[in-house]
Parts: sequence; C-alpha cells; structure tokens
Amino acid sequence: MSSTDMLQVISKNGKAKRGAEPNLPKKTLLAMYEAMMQTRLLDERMINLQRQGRIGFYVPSTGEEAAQVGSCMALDDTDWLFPSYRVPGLFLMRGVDIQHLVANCFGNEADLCKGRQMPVHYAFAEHKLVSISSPIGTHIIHATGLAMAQKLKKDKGISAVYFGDGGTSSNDFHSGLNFAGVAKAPVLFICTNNQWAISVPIEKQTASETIAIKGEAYGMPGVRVDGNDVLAVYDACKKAADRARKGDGPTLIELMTYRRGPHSSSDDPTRYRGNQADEWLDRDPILRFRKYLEVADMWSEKQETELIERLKAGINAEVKKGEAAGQPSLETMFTDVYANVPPHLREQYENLVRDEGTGHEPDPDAAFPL
Amino acid sequence: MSSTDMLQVISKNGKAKRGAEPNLPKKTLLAMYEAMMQTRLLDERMINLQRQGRIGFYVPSTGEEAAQVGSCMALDDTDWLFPSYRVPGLFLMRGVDIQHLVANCFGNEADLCKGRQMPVHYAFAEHKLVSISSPIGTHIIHATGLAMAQKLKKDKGISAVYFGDGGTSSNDFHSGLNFAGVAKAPVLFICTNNQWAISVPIEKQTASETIAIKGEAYGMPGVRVDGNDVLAVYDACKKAADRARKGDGPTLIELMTYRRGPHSSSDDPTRYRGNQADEWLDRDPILRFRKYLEVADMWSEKQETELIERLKAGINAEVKKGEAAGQPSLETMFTDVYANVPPHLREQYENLVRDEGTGHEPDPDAAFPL
Amino acid sequence: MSSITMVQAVNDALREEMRGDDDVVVLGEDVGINGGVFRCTADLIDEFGEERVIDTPLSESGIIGAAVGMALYGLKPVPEIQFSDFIWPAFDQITSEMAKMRYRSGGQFTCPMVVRTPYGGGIRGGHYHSQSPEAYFTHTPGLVVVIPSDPYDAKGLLKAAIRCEDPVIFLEPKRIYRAPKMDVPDDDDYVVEIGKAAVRREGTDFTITAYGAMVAVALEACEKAAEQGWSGEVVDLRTLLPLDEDAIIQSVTKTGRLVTLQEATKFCGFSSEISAIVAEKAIDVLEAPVKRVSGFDVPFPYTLEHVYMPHADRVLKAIEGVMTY
Amino acid sequence: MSSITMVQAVNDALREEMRGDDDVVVLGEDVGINGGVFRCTADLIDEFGEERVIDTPLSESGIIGAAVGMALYGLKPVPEIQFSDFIWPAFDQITSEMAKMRYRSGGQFTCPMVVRTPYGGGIRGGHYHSQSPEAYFTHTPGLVVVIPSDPYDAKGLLKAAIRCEDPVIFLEPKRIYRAPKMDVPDDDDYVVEIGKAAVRREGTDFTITAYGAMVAVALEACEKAAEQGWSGEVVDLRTLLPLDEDAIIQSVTKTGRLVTLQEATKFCGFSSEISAIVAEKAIDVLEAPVKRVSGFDVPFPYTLEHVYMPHADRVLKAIEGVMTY
Ligand SMILES: Cc1ncc(C[n+]2csc(CCOP(=O)(O)OP(=O)(O)O)c2C)c(N)n1
Ligand SMILES: Cc1ncc(C[n+]2csc(CCOP(=O)(O)OP(=O)(O)O)c2C)c(N)n1
Ligand SMILES: [Mg+2]
Ligand SMILES: [Mg+2]
Repeated sequence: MSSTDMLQVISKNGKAKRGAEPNLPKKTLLAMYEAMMQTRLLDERMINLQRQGRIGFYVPSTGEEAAQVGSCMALDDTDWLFPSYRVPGLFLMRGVDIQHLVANCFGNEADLCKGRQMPVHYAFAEHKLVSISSPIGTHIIHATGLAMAQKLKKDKGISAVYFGDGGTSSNDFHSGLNFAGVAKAPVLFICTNNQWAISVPIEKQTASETIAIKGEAYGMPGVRVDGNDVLAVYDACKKAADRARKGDGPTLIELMTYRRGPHSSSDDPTRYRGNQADEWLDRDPILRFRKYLEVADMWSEKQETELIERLKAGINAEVKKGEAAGQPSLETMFTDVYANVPPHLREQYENLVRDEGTGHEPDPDAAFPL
Repeated sequence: MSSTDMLQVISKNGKAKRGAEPNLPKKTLLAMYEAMMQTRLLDERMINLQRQGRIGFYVPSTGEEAAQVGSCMALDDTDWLFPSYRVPGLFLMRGVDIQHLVANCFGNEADLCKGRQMPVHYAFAEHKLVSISSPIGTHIIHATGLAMAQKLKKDKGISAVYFGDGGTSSNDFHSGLNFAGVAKAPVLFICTNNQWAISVPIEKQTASETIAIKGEAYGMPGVRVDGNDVLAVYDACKKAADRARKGDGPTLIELMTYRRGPHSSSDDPTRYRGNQADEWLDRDPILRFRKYLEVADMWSEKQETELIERLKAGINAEVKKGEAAGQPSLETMFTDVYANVPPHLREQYENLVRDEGTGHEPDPDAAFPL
Repeated sequence: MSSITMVQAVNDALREEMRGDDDVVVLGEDVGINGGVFRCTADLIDEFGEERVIDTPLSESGIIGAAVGMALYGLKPVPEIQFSDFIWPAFDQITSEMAKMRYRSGGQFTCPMVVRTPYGGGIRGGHYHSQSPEAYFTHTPGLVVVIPSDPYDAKGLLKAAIRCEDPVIFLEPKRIYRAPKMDVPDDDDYVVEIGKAAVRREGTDFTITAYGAMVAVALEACEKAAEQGWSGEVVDLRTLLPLDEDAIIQSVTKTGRLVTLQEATKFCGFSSEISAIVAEKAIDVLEAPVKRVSGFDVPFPYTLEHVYMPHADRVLKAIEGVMTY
Repeated sequence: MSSITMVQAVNDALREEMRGDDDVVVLGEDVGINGGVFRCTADLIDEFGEERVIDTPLSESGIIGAAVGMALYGLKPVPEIQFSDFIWPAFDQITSEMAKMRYRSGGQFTCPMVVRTPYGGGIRGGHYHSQSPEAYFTHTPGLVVVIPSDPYDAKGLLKAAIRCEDPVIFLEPKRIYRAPKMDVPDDDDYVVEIGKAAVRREGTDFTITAYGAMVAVALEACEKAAEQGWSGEVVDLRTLLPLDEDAIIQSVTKTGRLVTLQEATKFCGFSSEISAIVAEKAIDVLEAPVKRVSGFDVPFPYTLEHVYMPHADRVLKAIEGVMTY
C-alpha cells in the first residue's frame, strides 16, 4: 500500500470490503457509534449555546467524528494523547465526564483549567489528554518528546498527536516528525486532512501529492485513510500503534475528510467556499457507519431514536449545571504561574484586592472573532 | 531518475560516462578548474592566517569545491544567490575581488560589511550575493520569497540557495520548500550534504533515505548528485535552472560530498570522528576534475604549477593589503541600524565620543570557539 | 473625509498604497478571498489579484521570511500575522534577519516591510488571542514599532510605515478595531509622521503615557480625575521605537507626576523603559513616584479578562497615588 | 572543594544531578560525543549513554519542544541551546508552551526543565554569537531566569535549577566560561537558592546592579571609584525573574545612588525594570538620576566589540555622574 492510495473498509452500501474488516466485537462497534453520535450532538448543542451568546466561542467537528473515534479506539488508555481543538470525541472516548467539557466552555469555577483558556482548550491529566493550546503545531514535537521519554523508560505506552492539514506547514510538524524518525520514537502523527485551514484550501497549503507522502521525508511510513470510514481509521491506527509498540517507530497517518462546518463560531465559510461542503453531506461518517451496523443487523431505527434522546438529555443536564456555576475566584489569576506564588505576584494580587476591587464588569459586547 | 539514485558524469578514471557529458567549451571547463583551485588555495591561506592568530575565525570548504563551482556555473549572473558560510567559491565565480573577502575576514575598514560580522559572513549586493548570517536555514525561505517576487515581476532570473545537511532540519527549510512548492517559485534548493553538522552525522540528522527525497513532501523533484563531480553538479543544476526559468517550479538538489576539514577553525573533529575523513582524500573533486581534463588533453603538469603559483601570488598580495588596513570608525557602530540615525543612537554615539573615549583595547585572548 | 472604523482605515491605507505602488504586496493566512479574519484586507484580492494578495501556508516564519526575500528584491511586502500571539514562530526571522539585514551587510541589503498584526485584549480571546507583545520588539535594534490609537492615526501611520525605509512592526489594537468610528482623510498623500507622540489631552497636574487601546482608558481616567480637580495630560506615544523621548520629558517636566499605562504584563514591559528614561533624565522634576498601571504578570486569562485589563478605575487609583503623595 | 572553571562547574552540576536522578536527561546539538562546543557536557555520554545525552537534529524548536514533551512525562530535561543567539526558533515553544503549560492547564500539566545556553560577548563572536537576550525572557510570566556570575554560583544555581519545579532559562556568561577558576564545593547537596541576589561588595555611596560577566566589571569599576574616595556596593542579581527586589531597594536605600549595568542593548533592557522599580518604590531615597551602563542600541558588532561592551571606565563615568550630581 503506497502513501498515495487510500484505505477504505466500509463501502458506500454499508458492506465491508472483503478481508478488510477489523475484528471488533459488537459491543465495541456500538460504543464507537455512540461516541460518534455523542460528539455530533455535543457539537450541535455547544454551537447552539454560542449562537445564543451563552458561551463565547466554539469549534465544531461535524463530519470528522470517524477520525476522532476510530483513531482513539485503536489506542490504549495508558497511551498519551495530544489533541487539537477539533477532537472533542477523544475526550468522550476516554471517559471524561461531559460536565468538564461544558465547564471549560463556560470558563467557570468548575473548569479544571480554571477559566484561563478559551472554550475547547481542554486538558485532562487523569486521562493523559494533554492541555490544548491555540498555536498550531507546537504540540506535535511534544508528542515526539514524550514518546522519546516513553522509550527511554521502557514504558509500554505510545503517544498520538492530532493536527490538521494546516498544521503540516508548521515548524513543529517538521521538527516533530524529524526528531521522531531519528529517535524511532513510538508516536502516531494523526493528520485530520479536512481540506481547509480556515479559508485556505489544501492546494494552497502544500504542493505535495498527499499528506501521507510527507512521511518519507522523515524516514517513516505514511498511510492515507478514508477519514469518514471509522473502521478504516481504526484499522490504520491500530496497525501503526502495534508497529510503534513493537519498537518499529513512528507513522504518519492522513485521515481524509472534510470540514463541513465553519472553522469556528467566528467564521463564515460562505465568504470563501460557497456551498462546497454540501457535497460531503452524503459521505457523512455517522450515516456510513450506521448503514454498516444496520446491514450487519446490529442497529435499528428504534435504537437510534433512543440513543439520541438519551445522549441529548445527558448533555442538556450538564449544560444546565455548567451555566449555573460561578466564575473563578480572583486568586486563580495569580496561581499556577509558578509552582509557588512569587513575591511580585503576591503583591500584585494584594494590591488588586485592597486598592482596586475587581474593576468593571465583563464587557457583554466583547466577542472573539475567530 | 529517482531521488535515491545518484547522478555522476566523471568516472573514477577521469573519463566521462557515455552520453552524460554536458556540452561545455574548453574555456569554461578551465575557468571552472581555476575557480575550484582558487577556492582551495584561498581556504588554505585563510585557515593558515587564523592559525597564526591574524584573523579571528574561518570556515574551510575543502573537498566541497565542485559543489560550489559546478552549481554556480549553471546559473546566470543575473540570478540571485543566497550563500551559506561554506561557499567562498560562489564569490570567486561571480568575480568578487579577493580583496573584499580578505577585508571581511580581517573585519577592517575596507570590508563592505564594515567589520560588523564575523569572518566569512560576506555580502555583495553588486553581484546579487545576499548577506550571509549565522543562524542556520533562515535564508532558505528568503530565496523562496525572492523567487516569488521574480515571478510576480516576470523577471527572467531565478534564485538559488545553499545550505547543509544540518540545514534541512531547520524550520525555514520546511517553510522555504513548502512555500516554493505551492507558489511554483523559480528557486533551486542546493543542499551540500557533507554528512556532518559539526559533530552530528547525517544519520542523527534525519531518518529519510536521502535528502533529495524530501522534495516529494513539497511536491517538487529531488535529485541526488555526486557532489565531488563538478560536471554532474553542473548538469543537475543546469537542468533544474532551466526548469525553473520555464516556469515549472523549484527543485531540491542534494550534492553528496564530505566535510574533509574541521567544521570551522574552532572545531577539533578528531574528538568525534577519528580519521574517517581520510577515506575521502582520493575522492577529491579537484583531483577528479584534473584527471578528466588531462584525459581530454586540456591540462598539463606545467599548467597546474603555473596556475597554483599565479593564484597564490594573487591571494598573498591581497592578504598583505588587507592586513594593513585600519579598523572601522566608531561611527560605523551606529549607522545602518536604520536608514537614518535616530535621536537615541545619535545621543549614544555622542556620549561615547565625548565622555567615554573608545574604552579599552581589544582583548587579544578573546577567541571565537566555533 | 469619511467616518470609518480602524479596520476600514487599515483597509483603505493598504488599498491606496497598493494603487500607488505596484511593489506593495500583502501576504498572510486568510488575507485573500476571506479578507483577513478581521477583514482588514477585505476585497483587496478583487482589485489586485492573487499575485499581490497572497494566501500563504500556515507558517509565520514562512510569511515573514518570504516577505524578507521579497523586500530584498525590491518589493514592499506587508505581511499580516493573524494574531500577534502567533508571531513567535517568526521571531527568529524578525530579530535575526529582518532587523539586522541593513546593518550586517553594511547597508548593501535592506528589507523595508511592514508586519501588521492585531494585538491586545478586550475580545475575550484568552491566552493566545489577547497578548501585547510590544516590549519584545522594542528591545530589538533595527525595528520600528508603531501602534495607532484611533482610525485616523491607523491610516496615516500605516501609509507612512509602508513608505518607510526600515522594517516596521505595526501593532493594531484589535479591541478598537470596530469602534469608535472617526473622520479620516481620503487624500492619497495623507500620512502621520513616524516617531512623533501626540498629546491627546493637555493638563498640568500629572502625565499619563499610553498607546493603542489604552489611550481611551487614559482619557477616561483623566475625566474621572478632573472630578477631583486634578488636571491630567495624556501623551499617546504612537511610535514606541524610535521613541519620542522629548514629548515625554516635556510633559513630565510640566506636570511633575507620571503614570504609565500599558495592557502588557508589567515586569520588563515597555513602560519600564519610560520610567528608566525619566529616572535618568528628568528625575528632578518628579514630585511623586512613577506609577505603572498594566496587565498583571500572568498569562492573559479568559474569564477574568475584565479584571486583568487596565481600566479607568485602576488608572484613577494610580493617579490618586501620585497626586496625594 | 576544587578549583574549577565555570565550564567545569556546569559539567559537574550536570553529572551530579544525572547521577542523583535518573530522570535528568541532556539534549541538544553536539552535546554527545563532542561534549558541547564549549565542553559543558563533556564526557557525560560516556557515563550516561546516548539515551540520556542526546545529540539532536539541528532545530532549536525541536530541542525545546521535545524537552517539553519529556518534561510532561516526568523526565527532567536539560536542553542546551548552542548559543543563545540561536534560541529564537524555539521562542514560540518557550513563551507559548513551556512558560504557560502549568497555568493554562490549571496546574494539571507542568514542564519543569532547564534551558541552558551560553550568552553575551567577549569572545569576538560578532552579531550572532554574542547577544544578551535576558530581557526577552524576563517579560514572560511563567519563566524563571537565572544568570550566574562565577563558577561557585554556576554550579549551585544550576543544581537548584534542575531541582526547581518551574521551567528555568539558565544563561551562562560565556566570556567567563574558562577563567577565572574558583573553589567550588563537591558536596552533592550543595545548591544556591534561586531568587536571591548577593552583595558582592559592600559600600555606602552608590549601588551597582549587575549580573553575569558584568559583575566583575562592576567590581573593577568600584576599585577605580575607591581611588576617588567613593565607596561602591555591588549587587549581583543572580536571579532576574523572580527578582530579589528587596535586595536592590535595601542597597539603594543605603547608598542613595544607583548605576545599573548590563551588556544587552539599552532600550527596554532588563536594567530599565530596575529603574522602574526604584522610581516606583524608592524614589525618595535617590540623590541622583539612575544611570544605565549597557551595550548600545545596535546589533552586536564584530571588530568594535571592545567598544560595544561595557567596561570599567565606562561604568566609572556613570559613577562619577551619580556621585557628582
Ligand atoms: C501558529 C498559528 N497561526 C495561526 C493560527 C490561527 N489559526 C487557527 S486555526 C487555523 C487553521 C488550522 O487549520 P488546520 O490545521 O487544517 O486545522 P483545522 O482547523 O482544519 O482542524 C489558523 C490559521 C494559529 N492558531 N496558530
Ligand atoms: C539556528 C542555529 N543553530 C545552531 C547553530 C550552530 N551551528 C553552526 S553551523 C552548525 C552545523 C551546520 O551543519 P550543516 O547545515 O550540515 O552545514 P555544514 O557546516 O556542514 O556546511 C551548527 C549547529 C547555528 N549557526 N544556527
Ligand atoms: Mg484543516
Ligand atoms: Mg553538513
């Protein structure tokens, strides 16, 4: 399989290609379906909240659910993940309670990140889901460094890092893959190629034939996968993970998909791409997987309706709780800059409290444009 | 020809491979030989001066003369070159008077760069030889930007940038090739793969099979050339230049050679590679080309002796002049920071002259360790 | 004259300079058909085409590095960095290459260009869409650093920057991108001179130095101080490097009291330089300590942004401090 | 105790900490078999192997970024940047990632590590092998910035830095790497506390703040000043962030006169912060302007290095300035 072919398992009619099907128990398949659906519904709800002005910002992943769920299912819970801002599914897959994601989006006192970052910049140490930051690409080399540490410590875990097609142009895509190639570090570089970086289409991002082929520049295999086919994604990632775990080094995995929605709640894609996204509606990864499950007699209309209702109810309950919580205390502005609060920060905090009060109220018109 | 094969023209015995020989007149061939020899002799003399403490620092290019001369001969004088610190041959080929190179190495008042940079950091605007800086790789993207400008302005010129195997790991190798691929910019990326970056061997620099193959990651052809074979170098660069000039975009060219000497006058390679360099002595590019010229009856022992004497005499005369010149004036410390000297710099200059004198003399023991 | 926002002022300045000079090109992420995420380059691609309004790959070092190459050739590039928080991958290009090209080549090569980038808080952007990076640039010889505080200056200073022979870092205070509007000349030759501060309000009791979005905050604080009978003077620095020292010293000499105002974190911030200049050259005129009002020395927070960012009441406290000393 | 150079002190500190803690790893360009271009990591590879003494590809953002990843895992990486002039490709990793990891994750993730890098002039290295970048780091909350001025402190501070819970930028003044030598404890538990300045010479008439290679220059200038009957106190800052403000204010309160000394370019340099602190908190004790002695606001020159770098006579002029004011 060369890095310009594209791996597929589920064909259009929902049947699996002969011999391509990974050996997964029904329970797992249904769990994957549920996670995909939950991701979709959470995204929809949060975008909705944003439109109503109840949260400040959101990044939907609509159409990219298979990429998230298929890859994450291929990894062990002890593996370290370096997510991007567009992979809420990883958090759901790893069992992070939705309340934490919601709290983060409200930036409230219950947020484990203490309301310090914009929405969707999650971090869950307990689940080895490393803190997301806004700068594109910086975390790719972190994953390499962490995998080097895993190797040094003879840890059986591996690392996986998620980034977009735009991220392949970043400096630390280059350093991350180059260092990993040389060190034979156990890391998966998972590129969700959704063909857009905000308004910049993939042809303006790189002239390379595929993203997968970039692996060769670093002495590692590159595979190209139908990113809307959750079983193909699972299969490719599982093989790469096994390879890494065996000590054979990193793999670059390109998951071909499409960013169906806006880049973020601040973006208006009609400005630059018209209705192009509509073409991808019938390649929807959830529809595709549902067809597969139905063909295999594992899923019914009734189950579908029940699932959606249950998931929606769960999300709504958490949103209610999240919205009720207060904002982080003033003190949280000054802690965690260092392990201990140094004198000058203590002084600034004390001055703030003593002389200055909390100042004016939040500006209701302030809105994040991207 | 794939990017893992290696292009050669002159075989070991000095004969050209059938059909591979570029069509160059005798005059040109002899000019190339002379430039290679002059590069070698200049390097030797300057290293010598450095060892005697007469200049502060030097970077020899011994063994890499074919890479410099062959590539430069393939370009037009109106093309822009972005040299590295290890390509003095480009300056000689373009007709820069040796006195300027010598003045730069002495950092004296005659130096066109006004003694502001370390030795070998040349710049010659008149010859479109862009200012060399120490940070590795930064100039690669400059060459791309310049080529984009050439294309925009429908200039017939192209750009070429020189860097080492170590330079391929830099951030701006990645941005430079990526931008050029997308823009189809008329630029040659010339990597002198001398297999070492100070003490780091190529295997620790990258796991890719070759440097040339990295072109694929950017949608451009990569060619691998015997960098000690001046005609092969010429040929590959000429083809790439023609391609760029025709509007077909950039090429990555890997010139395989070996850094025979120390990284610089501050480096002691025995610390990390023993006598490995000796293996490359009989693959010397000058010897190889001389054999070719001799086989073709274009060169004799007598001509060789005369050439060396003439070149040495020329170099020595310039060294004498260069050493006699004074140091740059105090004023030069404050000019050229901006187009015009702003008030705060004028004030600093005036204070220096009025209150502070020139201060202590240069420390004779201060020595640059790399 | 037309009444426009700062975004429109920037857009107009770019359009006029591109019309006037074929060598002016714009490049960056999403600057083309999308017109920039803040719309500063809106519609330029329609008039000047893809060759002069270039959507680049996602690499800031590539954007600035390519612009350096273009400038070496003789173009006048105006790269946009989408948020100044994302300028750091290009910092090597800025500080090692762009800023030093003229000097290190003995004046043989130059790369005049204008790096435009929105900066500062006030839009609920959290850590990475809110920072104020000016002090990192003002410590770098070879750079010109300009920050407008209103649409009028934004247009005039940007046009001057594009015509400048030196590389300019042009920081646009995004908080005031869309309001207020202001009458701005349509005249092609209209420029605002780089290197000159402007007194935005005359006063006799204390001086506030400010720039960017903080100028309005300083003015508001002065209004409040006036209620207590204190007369404040506001010096809008406009160009941070080279700095108009004379304007500062002149004002402080008159008032004898100084409050400096910046959004950026305090420690080693730009305001510290103002304190240092005054402590070096005008200490005798000071009748009170120099008070700094600034962001706190922490990463820019999301939810508590309104606490982090200096506001008129915090400035007023400092004014009280210097007035009642 | 043994009499050693600063290079040896750094080497000893690394060796001891690597022996004491298996999680300590060293990485960078040429740190392995070559032992670092300044020999600071000499022979470590023999004792600890290629896995803990890692020669990396030529990418500073890669070096720091990989170290961040290692630190997230729980290792204690000590990356070396060959010259601080080459740290800029890593500036994004340093300022956006390393410095903010703890804060942005609510303390869930941390990346304590020590970025070692030689800095400063005095070895005829020109533009790119001589600069003093401290002010770029001290403006970045989340970083600890340490600069030793002699072998004793170099060892003790580096050991403390490696044990520190926060990321540290450890700037080594290369001019004094190889001389002078000094007696330095061999004791494993020997550390010098981070965050504390040291008075290197007591005096009553004026204070000089300095750090790194400039401490010796300050002391030399004090000797010269003593000939004129002026008694100088030298405060070696040692840790620039968090700064030991009390030590500075205490000394200035005693002497009433302040000269700040740094190699770096002047404008928005670290010394400006000291002026600002004093102008804010101790202005009443000042009997003269605060004078700054520093490099000039130009890129670091090659041939004129000896003019560019502050030396005792230039400091003496400033002392005269504050003493005869
Ligand atoms: C270094 C940096 N530059 C610019 C941005 C602004 N920005 C945010 S997302 C984005 C596009 C990313 O595209 P891609 O990597 O394909 O991911 P996708 O959004 O498609 O998932 C840009 C330019 C940023 N966050 N970081
Ligand atoms: C950004 C940067 N990092 C480190 C250095 C120090 N340094 C100077 S040359 C060099 C090795 C370069 O190797 P290569 O690119 O192969 O070129 P060669 O010296 O072999 O010609 C290094 C690490 C530098 N100059 N710039
Ligand atoms: Mg994308
Ligand atoms: Mg090399």
